[in-house]
Amino acid sequence: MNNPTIRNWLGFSTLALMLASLFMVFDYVPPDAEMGIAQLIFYYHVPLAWVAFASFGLVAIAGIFYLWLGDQLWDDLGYAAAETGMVFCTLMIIAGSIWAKPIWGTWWTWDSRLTMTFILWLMYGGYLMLRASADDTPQVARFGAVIGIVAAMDVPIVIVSVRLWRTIHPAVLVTKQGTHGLEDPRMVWTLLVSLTAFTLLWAWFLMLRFTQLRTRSRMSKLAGRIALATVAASDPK
Amino acid sequence: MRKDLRLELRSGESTLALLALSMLVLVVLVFALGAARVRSVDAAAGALWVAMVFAGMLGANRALLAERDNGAIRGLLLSPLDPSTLYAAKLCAALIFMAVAEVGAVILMVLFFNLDFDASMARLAPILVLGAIGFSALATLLSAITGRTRGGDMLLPILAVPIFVPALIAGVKASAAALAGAPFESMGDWLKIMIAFDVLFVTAGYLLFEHVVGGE
Amino acid sequence: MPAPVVETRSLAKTYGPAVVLREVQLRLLAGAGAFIIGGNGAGKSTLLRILAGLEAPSDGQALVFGQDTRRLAARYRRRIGLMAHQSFLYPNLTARENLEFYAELYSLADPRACAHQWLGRVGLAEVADTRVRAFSRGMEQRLSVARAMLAEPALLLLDEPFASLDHDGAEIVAALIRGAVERGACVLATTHGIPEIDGVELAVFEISRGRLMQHAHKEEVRRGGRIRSLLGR
Amino acid sequence: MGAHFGYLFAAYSIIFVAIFLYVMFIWRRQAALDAELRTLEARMAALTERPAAGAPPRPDA
Repeated sequence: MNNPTIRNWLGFSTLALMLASLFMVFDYVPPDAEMGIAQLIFYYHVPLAWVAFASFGLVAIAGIFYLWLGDQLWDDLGYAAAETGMVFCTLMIIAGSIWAKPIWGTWWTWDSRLTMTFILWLMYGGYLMLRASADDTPQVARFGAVIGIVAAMDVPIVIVSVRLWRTIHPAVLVTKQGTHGLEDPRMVWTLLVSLTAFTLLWAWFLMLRFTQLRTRSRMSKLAGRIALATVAASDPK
Repeated sequence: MRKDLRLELRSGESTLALLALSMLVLVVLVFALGAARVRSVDAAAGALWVAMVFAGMLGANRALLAERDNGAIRGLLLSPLDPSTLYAAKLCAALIFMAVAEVGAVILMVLFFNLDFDASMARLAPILVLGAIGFSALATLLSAITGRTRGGDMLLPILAVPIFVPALIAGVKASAAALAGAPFESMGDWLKIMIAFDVLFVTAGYLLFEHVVGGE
Repeated sequence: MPAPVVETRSLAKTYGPAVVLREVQLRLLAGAGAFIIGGNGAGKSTLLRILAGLEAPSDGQALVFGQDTRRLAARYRRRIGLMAHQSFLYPNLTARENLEFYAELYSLADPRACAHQWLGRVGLAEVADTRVRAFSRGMEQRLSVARAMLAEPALLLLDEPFASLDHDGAEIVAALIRGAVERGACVLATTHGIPEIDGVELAVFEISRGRLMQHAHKEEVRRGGRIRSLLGR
Repeated sequence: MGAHFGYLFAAYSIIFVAIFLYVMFIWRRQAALDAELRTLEARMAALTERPAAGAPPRPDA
């Protein structure tokens, strides 16, 4: 997993696919007939949403495993997932907002999907603030795991409640994000390529951050041992 | 093991402060909303829940403070008391705090928003109870976390409020319906959401509490 | 041979690059009284906290009643009494209420009687109904000792039990420690000076540079006598 | 190209700028980690350079 060769390959293929997706969006895919050119944001918005939600799911899974097995590895994974998830979630909200402005005439509406995303964003923002405000002790790792689990548990209830709260889905969302929205096969291809590109980008970020956090955890353990040995070496015999 | 609850309550010096706070929140909202909207049940229900969330937050922080002063939480952890029992006791204490604050807030709401004491109050009660259970369950779990981190007092609302949103939405909607005189059946979905939230978070708190109070 | 009440194996505790404890090998049997001396920040309190299960060792193992202290079940926890720097008392409850509360936590048979008895023993009967908030440091200390000893623990961990006590208070606490050792409890306490308690054979350890060793002046201590060190402090 | 090209361009540039910034952030973290690693190595080296004091007794895991 921490093999640099794999990491570099992943980095290169991510770059290649990102460029390919960029090309496809701007030169290959036909813009949507009704929404015009702004609809092209869709091809990055959806992959961003997917990786953001996948990250948050991973935070919860890592949290469960951390509480169960107590291995620092799971905490490092959860932290890395929360951080990358937050990056992608923020971008998704920004991209969605920029898309909404020309199409709906507003940056933000309290539509159910937007509301849910925003609540998720707040939850994991809280998670990251907690981690940032505390040292990396096993105790804080447990706090993170608990919040990750609790937040994920909350997601279904959030979805149900905001749906009931705001049932007005703008029609564009339903038709264009539904499966039947992409009439042209080129649209499907573009979406698939950008989905793959973002999944790889996510995996790459995750791997880099995870590796860094692993290294840091190992180093702090090592620092303790070196300190012990240093004190011991200077013992009067 | 509920005896510790009684003692904990006696240590809670100022339920009065909670009442004062909910009153202030209501006053602020009355001014913020303007006289025109002060008769609307929607505004009243919203104000009531804002007051409740604030009071609940303050209550959770205060309950925590009692334990933090002399590190009494460690004394509890060292005792043969089971962490889940500790959670249950602290949940009950938080619940009682919130219930007192709620009764006060409802009375003030009726006065400030020119409502009437009638049957709608009876329908409001179970909604508020459900909301208080959910919020206490969540705040008790989270305050055990934030109480042991630097700047934790600030972190508690940041963590708790987003998670509480579904119950908040459901609670406000159901309360507004209750105040408008709607029958219970019409708010079935909202009540179900609140019940689901309560069940989920009481269980989660019960199971996860031992992980947040454990040693460093 | 009876199982030791306290046993540590190559125990080490580090906070980042700071070494607090290392290679701590401690074995205490039931009925043993031991004192640990050492300067401020020597790691005395950390050792007690690890033994009580409040902190996890960075390396090595700490066993109490043969159990790993990182996962102490309730029935072992109830046999440990810890008096730490923090008193664990509720400042808004009275002395009596505090003791009754803890007696209830330990499900003692008669919390009221028990609290009353201990208030008498530590000389706080007259202020039993005063809130702990109004207590002086010395009074709080006495109550804290009573709290730790309430459930007659088989392992008594006392962090600076004589701190901020006057002569009478020190005598009371010394007598309580003697009583605990005599009834077969294992007592491990920390102090600044070399303690002497009438009629109790004390082992004295010193923590120096993170290591726990038998104190050099143990023989001198054995000669016994009054609680000299307490007065000399 | 439609009238909304500005929005499209803004969205894509923000995404790519943010990705670039995050890469920079990871980069900086890596530099900090490397520096920390070097100090650790230096301390390790200082430890092994003093064989006169005897092999440091390793506390067993």
